[in-house]
Amino acid sequence: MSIMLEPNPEQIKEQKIYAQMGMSDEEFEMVEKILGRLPNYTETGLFSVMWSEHCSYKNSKPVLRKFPTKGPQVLQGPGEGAGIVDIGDGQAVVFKMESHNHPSAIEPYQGAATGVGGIIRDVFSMGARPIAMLNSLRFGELKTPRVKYLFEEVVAGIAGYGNCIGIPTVGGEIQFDDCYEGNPLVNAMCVGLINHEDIQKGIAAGEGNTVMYAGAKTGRDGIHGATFASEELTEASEEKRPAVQVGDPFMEKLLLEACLEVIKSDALIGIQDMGAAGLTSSSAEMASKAGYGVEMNLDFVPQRETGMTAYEMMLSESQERMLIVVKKGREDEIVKIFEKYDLDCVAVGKVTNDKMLRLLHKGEVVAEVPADALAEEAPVYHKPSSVPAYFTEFQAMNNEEPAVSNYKEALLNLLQQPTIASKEWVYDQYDYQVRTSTVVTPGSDAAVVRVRGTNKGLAMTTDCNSRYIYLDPVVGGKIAVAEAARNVVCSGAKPLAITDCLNFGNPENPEIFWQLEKSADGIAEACIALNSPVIGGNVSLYNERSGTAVYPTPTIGLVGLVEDLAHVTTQSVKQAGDIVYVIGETKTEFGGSELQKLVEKRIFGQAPSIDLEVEAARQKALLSAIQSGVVQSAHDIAEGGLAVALAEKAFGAKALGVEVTLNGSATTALFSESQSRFLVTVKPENTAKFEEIVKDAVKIGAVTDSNKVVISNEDGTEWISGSVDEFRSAWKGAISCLLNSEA
Amino acid sequence: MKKVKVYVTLRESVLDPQGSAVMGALHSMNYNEVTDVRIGKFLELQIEESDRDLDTAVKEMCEKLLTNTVIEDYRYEVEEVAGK
Amino acid sequence: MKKVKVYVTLRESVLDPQGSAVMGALHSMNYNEVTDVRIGKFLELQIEESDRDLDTAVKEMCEKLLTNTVIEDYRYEVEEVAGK
Amino acid sequence: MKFAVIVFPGSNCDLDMYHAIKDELGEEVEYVWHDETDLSGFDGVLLPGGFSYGDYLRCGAISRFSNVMSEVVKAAEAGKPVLGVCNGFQVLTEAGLLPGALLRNKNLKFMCRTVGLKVINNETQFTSEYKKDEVIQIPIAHGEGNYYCDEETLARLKANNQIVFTYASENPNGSIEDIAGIVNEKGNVLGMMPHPERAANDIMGGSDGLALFKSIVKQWRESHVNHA
Ligand SMILES: Nc1ncnc2c1ncn2[C@@H]1O[C@H](COP(=O)(O)OP(=O)(O)O)[C@@H](O)[C@H]1O
Ligand SMILES: [Mg+2]
Repeated sequence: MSIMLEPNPEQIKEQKIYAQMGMSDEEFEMVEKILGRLPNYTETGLFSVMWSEHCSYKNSKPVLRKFPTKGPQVLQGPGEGAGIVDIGDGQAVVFKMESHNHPSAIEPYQGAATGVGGIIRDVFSMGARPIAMLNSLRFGELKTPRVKYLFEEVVAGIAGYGNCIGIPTVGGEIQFDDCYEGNPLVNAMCVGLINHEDIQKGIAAGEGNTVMYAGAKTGRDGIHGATFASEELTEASEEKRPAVQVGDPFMEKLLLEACLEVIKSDALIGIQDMGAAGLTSSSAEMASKAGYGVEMNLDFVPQRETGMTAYEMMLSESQERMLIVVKKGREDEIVKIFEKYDLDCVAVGKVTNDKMLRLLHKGEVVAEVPADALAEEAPVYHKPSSVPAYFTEFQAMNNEEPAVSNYKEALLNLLQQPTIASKEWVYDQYDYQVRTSTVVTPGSDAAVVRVRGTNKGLAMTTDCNSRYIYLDPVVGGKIAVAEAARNVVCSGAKPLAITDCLNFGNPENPEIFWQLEKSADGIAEACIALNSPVIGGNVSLYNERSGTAVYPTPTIGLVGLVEDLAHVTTQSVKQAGDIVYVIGETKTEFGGSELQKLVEKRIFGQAPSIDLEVEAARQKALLSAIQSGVVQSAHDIAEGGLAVALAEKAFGAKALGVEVTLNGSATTALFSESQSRFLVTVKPENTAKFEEIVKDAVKIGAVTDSNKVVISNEDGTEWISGSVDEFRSAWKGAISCLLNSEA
Repeated sequence: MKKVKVYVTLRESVLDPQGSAVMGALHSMNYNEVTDVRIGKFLELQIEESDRDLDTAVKEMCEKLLTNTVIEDYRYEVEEVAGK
Repeated sequence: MKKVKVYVTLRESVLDPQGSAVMGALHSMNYNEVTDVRIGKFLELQIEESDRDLDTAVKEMCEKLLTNTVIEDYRYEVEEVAGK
Repeated sequence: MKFAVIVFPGSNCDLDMYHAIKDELGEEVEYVWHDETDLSGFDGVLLPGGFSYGDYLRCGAISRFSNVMSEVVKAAEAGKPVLGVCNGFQVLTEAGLLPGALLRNKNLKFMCRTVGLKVINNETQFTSEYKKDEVIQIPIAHGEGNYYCDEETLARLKANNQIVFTYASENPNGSIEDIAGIVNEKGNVLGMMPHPERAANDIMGGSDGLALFKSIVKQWRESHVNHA
């Protein structure tokens, strides 16, 4: 390999080499002060990755503090690999969501695949068995070959990794919008199960205990990935391609099984995955959290390439690696477990009591810095924020209906919008059944995975309508959480907690920072109202390409508890003769709606309003109706409004139809995106009981055996009438049709 | 008519999980003399005469579609083939 | 030390959907002069000197593991490489 | 009856197979790690789905060299029932216990969905509990399930009635003659791409797969009636 001479401390300062690593002048001065001397090249690297936004949250910390993170159900809030929530019987659910946006923009297959791999490691490093995956994706419109390529490869990458490792991918969401064209979003969420007594922490405690390295060898891949994730994408990003890692799901499957055996051993002190900033973040964080230090001899690090420097080893983001702390003298027991799976597990260092991260390489101390300084003491910035002009303008607008002349055509058109259309093309490629516990497979509101050995289930979903958030971040933030909760409630579950992934543009732009701040306010309020604290998440800023930011997209992942599998409810209608109810009033609200986008070709105005008290009360009522057994099917009304939701209810059923009567203005009644609404079907004999529980439910029609969707107004005028098959085929075929059409 | 053979290999620094798995298998079959395995792709294209310069066209195909230059390198050979 | 390059191709009687897909993509990019694409594997093995006869060993590896002769053919080349 | 579920590094439907046998069928079952060298204590062998050795090189190619595979061959020779599902089917073809090979799906994509299967041969020890030509609903989940064999082999498969299941309506992967599952000549080794273990409980959306396991047990009980 090339022997590159590393610049000496003076050169690093004089030539501002730290700046190329993403560190500011002030930050470099801080490092100098902390060390009481100039840092060498390796040390500069350590600080630059650990103080990147991706690892330190230096720009987003003040925002994250807004989130409620506590609740009687929360066993572990933000701060570890993943959050943990109690589900009773000594069991708990572990989950977290993470972004892999920039790598996926550059190398979509591997970017998405390694995103999946990373979040799985976060979950099993807590000691949990991963049981389900979800993902939340954003792309440009499916018009150009580039976007189609990104979309197809991202889906293939998620499938490739998840299918191979054998964790079912049970749900997610996808939106398409021009703002994501140059900077797609790829957020992956993993849900795991754990017994309380198996909960692990990433700590390096106990002087003299042994620090061990397990899993794949370290190569030069992904050096400075965390820094890369903390910058805007430019044309030059293509040049940074070596920062992209390649995933090995087979290796991760072995690592997963080995780690789940290791956590049963009382020789284990702590375990953490090597994610962003690899060996650096895992060692510094484990030491800092425990209040100890770590000394590692890099000569012992398993290496894939020859001649690697300390800098390269510490900053590599090679995948499928874990750092483990083991009681001194009991290393062999741990090594044996990894050997069974043909994995490397070697001692690389020890825990010290001096709170330093000390690195040795080829007989020399190559770095010696306080672990806390790396892990805890990154500067925190309170970025200026300012109200964007567009917001003031939009708020001043009145709610108006987009002009629609033919309602049936409009419905067909909406059903073919890729954001609304069936995502079967996508989830057909995901093994959503492996582990044979997926009770509700993709295609309904939330997925439900049973908890084997009990009669319980977990409902899970990801949601975020970024158009509403763009129009009004506070309201949009509330809606994102409320919608996620609605989906889970419709499936028969009580919301437990959320994880989030805050995908925004460049926070140095005050208007972007305003979006971030305000949407966090909205999310926080909704979390409190709906009793779903935030137990973890991830921040991804700098999602811009050539100066254009993505819509503010704080994705919400929510998990709920199904107390009895008999409560599991899906969105499809079940039986002719059942009564169709709508819950919630419909107002003229089209800001950011699918109809507005379709008709006006842009979005503007006010986001739909939401009253969190009403929302909470309605969710509670609907859930108790479901739990009392009187609800046949339930579906929330979201993008495209009531007409779309009603059609969707008919799609999953065989040879059934729906016939309903609405009132008021047709466009509003059919397509408005007013919040806090549900469509529910109930057997005729249960209507009295249902109405007693859900007081504001309104009868609008019935399930028929006509195989037709018919929507009329009160005086009998048919607004929309067509066969279910006609609507279904428009909805089902839309995405593959767009993919196959010529650019 | 030309036959173009394209060899696509993973860049040297890129992890090759397939190659490692195959090497492991060869070792367990006692072929311990094998010290490294890398797995790539091998494509054979039949190309008719056209106005386009063959080398330019093949390079374009390789860079736009056949390889992912983020992680792969390629080289190719051209052979004359008898044919219509 | 030898480098052995193994080329694995699908037998002619076996359909190659991946090859057809790549050809389709090339056509949609207007490379209509491409009339056939077949995709195979290209393996590079580093092999140290041993008591075993190299050709025998390589043939065995190919037939036992590296190819499935129901669907694939192979050929290989041996190159001398500098190195220990 | 006691089943072995073989676990290769990268198997991932081992759990599903195990629970289908234990919870739904109520028979004895144990996981057997790939380097075990004795299967004599088992009455039937199950090779589950997944991605053994990452599906690297070719699906099933590396697993077939595991220690346990020579035991699987012995079990097959001894006439014990051997069932390979999905990746298990691929391993069985690579190991030469079943003819042919599995290629990539014709659309080059992994597919997960429930498909109709037609029971072509209900006289095997795996299918006696089905009716001939019955159509059952069983999930598939694979990227390389496109069954291929040459003309000669196909003729033999037909002549010996070795084609057990075919895809009933759509052929999802391009398999020759819609083949979804075949047995060896002796009839005691079945390989199939669809996952009967995923259709063993109505809570999972159907239980059409359970009869396959019941068939195995029934046959075994009948032939072991004297031992009981
Ligand atoms: N948007 C967020 N909301 C709540 N908690 C967050 C958010 N982003 C990050 N966190 C928490 O901060 C901690 C550090 O996150 P992160 O660095 O992403 O973890 P990791 O080291 O596993 O990559 C985690 O516990 C995470 O849950
Ligand atoms: Mg992590």
